[in-house]
Amino acid sequence: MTDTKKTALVDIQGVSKAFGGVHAVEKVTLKLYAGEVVALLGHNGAGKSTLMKMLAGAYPIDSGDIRINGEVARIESPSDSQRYGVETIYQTLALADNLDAVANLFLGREIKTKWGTLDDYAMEKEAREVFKQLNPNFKNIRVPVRALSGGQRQVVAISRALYFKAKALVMDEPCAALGPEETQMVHELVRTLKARGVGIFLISHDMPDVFGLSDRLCVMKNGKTVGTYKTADVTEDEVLGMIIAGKKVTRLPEQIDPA
Amino acid sequence: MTDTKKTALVDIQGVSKAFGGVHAVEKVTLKLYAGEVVALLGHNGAGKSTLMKMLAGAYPIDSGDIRINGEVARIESPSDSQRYGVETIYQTLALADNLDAVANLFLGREIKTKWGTLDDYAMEKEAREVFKQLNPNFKNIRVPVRALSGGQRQVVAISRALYFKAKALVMDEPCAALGPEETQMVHELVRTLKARGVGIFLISHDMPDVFGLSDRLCVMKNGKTVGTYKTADVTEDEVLGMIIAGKKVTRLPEQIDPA
Amino acid sequence: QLVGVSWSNFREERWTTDEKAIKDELAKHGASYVAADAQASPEKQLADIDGLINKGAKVLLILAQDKDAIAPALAKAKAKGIPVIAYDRLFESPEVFYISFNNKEVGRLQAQAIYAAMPKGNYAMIKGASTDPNANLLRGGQQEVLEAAIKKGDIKIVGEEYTDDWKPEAAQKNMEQILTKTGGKVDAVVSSNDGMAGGVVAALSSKGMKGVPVSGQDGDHAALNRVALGSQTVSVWKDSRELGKVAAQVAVALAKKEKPKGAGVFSDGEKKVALQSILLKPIPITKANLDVVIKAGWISKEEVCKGVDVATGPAACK
Amino acid sequence: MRSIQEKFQISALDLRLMIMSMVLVVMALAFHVATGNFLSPENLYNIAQQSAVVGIVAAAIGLVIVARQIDLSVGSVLATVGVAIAYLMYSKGWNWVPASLVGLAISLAVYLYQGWLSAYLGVASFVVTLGGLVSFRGIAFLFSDGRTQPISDPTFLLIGGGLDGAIGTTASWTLGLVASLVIVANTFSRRRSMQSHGLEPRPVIFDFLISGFFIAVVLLFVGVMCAYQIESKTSPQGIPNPVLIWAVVVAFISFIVNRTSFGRYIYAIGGNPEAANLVGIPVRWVTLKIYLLLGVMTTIAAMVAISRLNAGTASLGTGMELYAIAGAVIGGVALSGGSGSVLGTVLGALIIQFLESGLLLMEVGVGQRLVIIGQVLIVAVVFDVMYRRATGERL
Amino acid sequence: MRSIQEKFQISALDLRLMIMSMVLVVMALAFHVATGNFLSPENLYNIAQQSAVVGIVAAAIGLVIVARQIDLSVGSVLATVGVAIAYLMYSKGWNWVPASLVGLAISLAVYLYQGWLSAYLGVASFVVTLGGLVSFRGIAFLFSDGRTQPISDPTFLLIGGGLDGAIGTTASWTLGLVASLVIVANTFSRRRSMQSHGLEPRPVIFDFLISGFFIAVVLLFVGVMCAYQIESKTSPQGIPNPVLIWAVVVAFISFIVNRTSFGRYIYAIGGNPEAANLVGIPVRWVTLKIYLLLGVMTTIAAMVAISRLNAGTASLGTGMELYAIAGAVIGGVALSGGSGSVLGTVLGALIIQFLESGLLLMEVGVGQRLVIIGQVLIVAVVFDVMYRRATGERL
Ligand SMILES: Nc1ncnc2c1ncn2[C@@H]1O[C@H](COP(=O)(O)OP(=O)(O)OP(=O)(O)O)[C@@H](O)[C@H]1O
Ligand SMILES: Nc1ncnc2c1ncn2[C@@H]1O[C@H](COP(=O)(O)OP(=O)(O)OP(=O)(O)O)[C@@H](O)[C@H]1O
Ligand SMILES: O[C@@H]1[C@@H](O)[C@H](O)OC[C@H]1O
Ligand SMILES: [Mg+2]
Ligand SMILES: [Mg+2]
Repeated sequence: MTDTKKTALVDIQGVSKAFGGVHAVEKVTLKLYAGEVVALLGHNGAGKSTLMKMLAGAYPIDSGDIRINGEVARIESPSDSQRYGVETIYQTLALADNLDAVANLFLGREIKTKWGTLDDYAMEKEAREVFKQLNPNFKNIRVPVRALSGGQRQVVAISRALYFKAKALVMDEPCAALGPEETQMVHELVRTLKARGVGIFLISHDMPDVFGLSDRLCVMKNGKTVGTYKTADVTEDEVLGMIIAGKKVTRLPEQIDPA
Repeated sequence: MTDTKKTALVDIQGVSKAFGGVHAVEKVTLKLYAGEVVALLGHNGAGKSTLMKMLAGAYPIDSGDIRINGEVARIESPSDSQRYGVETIYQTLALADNLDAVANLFLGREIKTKWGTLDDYAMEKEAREVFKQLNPNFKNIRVPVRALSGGQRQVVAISRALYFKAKALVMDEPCAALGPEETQMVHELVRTLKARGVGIFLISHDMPDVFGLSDRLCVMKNGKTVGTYKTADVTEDEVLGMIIAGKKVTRLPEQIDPA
Repeated sequence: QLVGVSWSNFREERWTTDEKAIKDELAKHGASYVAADAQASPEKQLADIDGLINKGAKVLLILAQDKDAIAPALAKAKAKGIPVIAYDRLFESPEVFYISFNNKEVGRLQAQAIYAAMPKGNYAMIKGASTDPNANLLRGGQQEVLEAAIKKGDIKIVGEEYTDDWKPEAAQKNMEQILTKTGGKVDAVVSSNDGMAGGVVAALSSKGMKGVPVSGQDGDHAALNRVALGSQTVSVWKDSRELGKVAAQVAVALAKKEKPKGAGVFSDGEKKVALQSILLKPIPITKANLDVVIKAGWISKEEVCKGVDVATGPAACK
Repeated sequence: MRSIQEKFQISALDLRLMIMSMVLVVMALAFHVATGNFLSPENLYNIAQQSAVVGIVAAAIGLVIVARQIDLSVGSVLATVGVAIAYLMYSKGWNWVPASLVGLAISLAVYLYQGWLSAYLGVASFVVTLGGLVSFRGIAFLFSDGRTQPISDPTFLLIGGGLDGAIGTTASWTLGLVASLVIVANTFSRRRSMQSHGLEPRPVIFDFLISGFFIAVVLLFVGVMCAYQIESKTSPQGIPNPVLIWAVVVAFISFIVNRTSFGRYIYAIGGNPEAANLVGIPVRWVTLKIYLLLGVMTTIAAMVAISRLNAGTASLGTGMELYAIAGAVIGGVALSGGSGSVLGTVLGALIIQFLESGLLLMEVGVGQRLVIIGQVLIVAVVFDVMYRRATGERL
Repeated sequence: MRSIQEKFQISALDLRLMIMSMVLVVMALAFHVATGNFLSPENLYNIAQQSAVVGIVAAAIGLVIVARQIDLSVGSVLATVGVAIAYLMYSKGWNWVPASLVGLAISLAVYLYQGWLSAYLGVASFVVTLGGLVSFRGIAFLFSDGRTQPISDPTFLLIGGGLDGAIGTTASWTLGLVASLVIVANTFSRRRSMQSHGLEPRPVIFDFLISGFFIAVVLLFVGVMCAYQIESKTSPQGIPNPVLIWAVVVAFISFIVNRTSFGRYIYAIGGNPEAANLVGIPVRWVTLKIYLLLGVMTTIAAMVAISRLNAGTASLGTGMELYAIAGAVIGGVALSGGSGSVLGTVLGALIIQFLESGLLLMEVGVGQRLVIIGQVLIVAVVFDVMYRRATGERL
């Protein structure tokens, strides 16, 4: 099963992380292929965010390896991870509250004029377009993001990750604060990206999201994986059983790689 | 219609609030009766949180009145609001990141020993019980909440509001970060509270939540109310139409007070 | 014999010279030296003295930051039977041995030299730190000399400022403001030490005012050079090598419970307490007697005469 | 490492204190080897006494910093209060008690004003107290007209230590034993309380070791103080009064921090002022109270300071703000607010004084001495930082 | 009020600057009424010159504070660098250029060290630079052996102003005009750029008023500087060199802040260091660069300072850290990081100097003067706070 011809875009191998006595992530193995959406589920505190933060370079890995395109990746900081083509939407959003939405969108990768100085208006123009795609009501993009509503902030964070062409995308509960319209737009975006060959890790507690978008799903409990399956093969009840009781689905083989 | 014998628990009358040029809330009128759940919906940035923050005493009201049990309430600070029996779960959670979950749970209303000193162990014991109700996996309650997962933090915030017997409860997207099991438990809690006669404002983007829990629902768009209806009378599509296009449901009368 | 020295601070240039003189002289007598720097804090000076006593000092030499706040240290020394020398700055307590230059006298010499150069006109007085008792002693001496001329109306004091911590930059700013206030009508400046004189001269020269008499004290090398160049009139030289040497000798004598040679009685302080004392004579150094400092080996001729035009310069530079 | 910490429920705070204590011990040993008499009772007695004024202020200013405020004015206020008390006693012939009460009133008025500006009006405390740093120095100067006000009242002089300003051996040992008993009683009552609430206390042996350690420190300290005898006196000194006062202040502030809601609110405000407000804490009033508490402690510190100096001078406490803040920060109080402990400020104040004393005894030149003091201050904190990095703690 | 602000797109920052300018104007008028010659060209010329050293340092330290760091060592470093340059020139007979370069190297080394400790090792910058405050004062002392190092090189002395240290009327007016042209060109290019990106620029009249205001300030300043003539000279002074240097420094730092990613990262780090890191900004490296920039500016400030004083002394810049930080904070830099502007630091430095000069001219006694300075510092900020409260801004 583990021997497919394609190499995985992201290959997480036996990765662990402990905070003091808390084993947040324990020997987790998970793969992501290009053009695939893998959902990551689990109870609160199961270790989903921690696992993804290691991929994003926000936490150092205690043990285990992450391979990207088949090679062991040295991810020691978020910019390392970005260099490997991984973009991350953090659950905490990671916005500089004192800067406006435009500045946040381009933070770390500003548009420059031909003299190498910041091109504020070019950025503003681009930003307006990007935000419009997700939330047409979002107009106050020139005030500090501290003054934005919860959903508007999340729109900024999502736009950040989408704007920069990623090979792999980590979305940690991207729709948690979004309204129905905005959520719909994010769904469409995910489909577009998938079609373009981007691999996506999607953390979500929302079953419709998971079943509507993901190709495979992986459930975690107390830091360990319960199982990884093709989304189409399992039922919502089986997934809930895995999340809550940690019950593996025995009628099916696990699906470590896509079919 | 507006003339019922019971007086409303909370009666928001023509309340407005602007931030600079942004009219976040404009002349909103809304009532909440004891034992009732009123859902508040709207696109991101519609003004839901701002409206509730005025009720909670976090923002001063620009114009309009809030009556509690029929009398105009002077709410100038969060503690005023608490004194009127209103508890609020903020979208931003409002936790002191440097304190642990126990300290946060009791913050502002600590349990004291007979000498008036803090009774840490009594608080710890109570806290364990409260948290267990919402998330059985939540054990590290003695580390700073900064180190908790998104959902664990939300559990702390919810517990805060539930622990102190409120007459009216404001829940601003309480389940946004919660897993399915935790969400289920919150639903049950809402029902219990409702049965006890507590009035609840529930802000949520999740249609199943709204339809499963609320008696009436109110939709906001760009700071104004689109309409207020009995939840049982409207369909999900009608609600989405109100949220996205601001389309009033004309086939029904508005339901400013419960039937 | 261990001699403990408690310095109030090392901000003025002279103290390094004093220190070296004391060290050298003690070495000659086979005594050793231990010191502390209170960094201008009376509290720290107390702690320092505790430390020196603990270290086993047999005699204490104290340059007091605050003449009154030094009392607890004296009490402690007395309890331990350790003799105390008041170095340069006076504090009045009967057991104390006072070694200094007469500060009033320094003030007088400064004023005399300026008065000689400019017997009539507008005077600016740049005083020392308001926290240093010497500042008022100096100002007092200056007043004695100028009093008559002021009464007569020959001299008018158009500006008078204390200087935060004797800082040259502060003196410079104060001088600039006095010049603004008077529209540049200042004919002479009585500055209480050389560091501040430096600030004053910088302020004057930036207004193109040359030849205004300026005083100072300490014989700072930079100041002596200014005297040679003509931008400063006088630096009252207190040969601190001599002061240090005498102090060291007295310290050694006291440690051996001997009576120091050449001691007189001083009772001219605020409280008129009679003290054993040795007072050295300060010498005003002007263009005319620059050779005195050179001959004394205080400073080299090159340093004094740096940048001086040999033709028009003072005799000492010829 | 971390799992041991977890197992024995040592908090990050305790660990930090242990590291600082270790730094202190290492410094003491190093200085003793270098000078031969650093660890003499006399020197330790001196150091304890010399640290008291800064220590008292540091303990209170620690709370201010925990609440995300700062106080730069403390040295100047100390001078104003000190000069006022000394002035009333010396120039007006008042008894020390009413004079000190007036000093307290002045201090409270000053901090009421500054606290009101920062807490209620919302002016950054840095600006308010920077203004205060300048203004109150001026007021101290005006009070005394720049003149030092000597103090001779023998009772008042006891406050500052000095020849007779210590409590003697009997009282010292009694106090030491009482303190030890309190520690034991505390540990027991904590265990009982945990059990009665159905929580499992940590292993007995561990509680035993911890309280044993603290008792040992207390008794050792008393022992040293009782080993120092001034030559001209017939009996040893015992605990000097300034240190006793410092200890009472620290115990009092510890109590506030650990056992009262007020203390908890200080930390909550420091951690997230907005959340504290939303939760219903009267943020401004709590902040004002912190300033008033600082006012009380500053008065006490001023009394000790002028009594030690036998005089009130307008230059009293110059630069003390930096020392006090440094003491707090070195002891683990974060300038960004929300974390720190009172015991830490004690260690911080001691580290600073160890350094100054040790270097004095070592006969280094003025310039070199400054260079070393500055760098060792940094090193004292580097240990702590490196340890935390090694264990992966992200504070 | 707020809706006007919204309409004309005046940022909160601009408003803050306007209020501070108003405070400055009111102070100037009040002092002029009280003294009769505060607004004389001579006095304004003096003030401009006296503010330059603190102003240069405040501009750079403002950036440090925006990034949530602090620097207490700047006065001591200034002394070390100043003494080193003066020593090389006076005692070693070096030319001023190599001497200054060595000074720069020292300053960079010092800040590399301090920056490394804070940014890479993670020691709180307060502790690092407090250590530096003590250590580098010691090093300045060692360098000079406690002696004043006079400076006589006539070229070098031009840097500090003085008799011939101004650029004269022709050059001043030329510069004033060039600056005005730059302002106009800037406004135009901004409008063009907005239009080309399909954004609607604000009303022309408004741009006109704003740039008109700035041009008026520039020309007025040049006019005043050109109105001052030293009696013994044949022509008026024009802009003094220290002020010119200050202006260049401010322009340079403004450019960094507004036009480069480096500048933007400084604000992002100050606003939320964790987010900045997650977003891929090399937080530590950016922080280190800020310190190095401060190192360059400190060298420049040191050169101006010793040139103005005609000497390097070990006590140079004592207490300057507080003045520089105060200048930045009064000018609107928040100590909690993430907000502030360079122009604000200019106003802050000027407010402080206005006060000192004005009070000196008024011949108030030392004590009173301190009291007033302290309180006016607070008042300067109170206006701003009250205004923001009235408009409901929550910063
Ligand atoms: N403190 C503030 N300062 C300025 N503008 C604000 C502030 N708080 C909210 N706003 C603005 O007011 C509007 C309403 O915000 P609010 O948070 O009430 O929206 P919401 O309906 O809760 O949205 P969401 O579903 O995203 O949480 C938004 O446009 C927001 O940008
Ligand atoms: N920085 C940290 N320090 C200490 N413990 C941490 C830290 N971050 C996370 N943890 C702990 O690790 C565990 C896993 O947390 P994580 O955030 O990965 O959960 P999650 O699966 O993302 O949960 P949620 O659905 O609530 O977001 C939790 O018990 C949490 O308390
Ligand atoms: O020599 C002077 C000394 O007497 C005084 O006390 O302090 C300043 C010095 O210049
Ligand atoms: Mg998570
Ligand atoms: Mg909201």
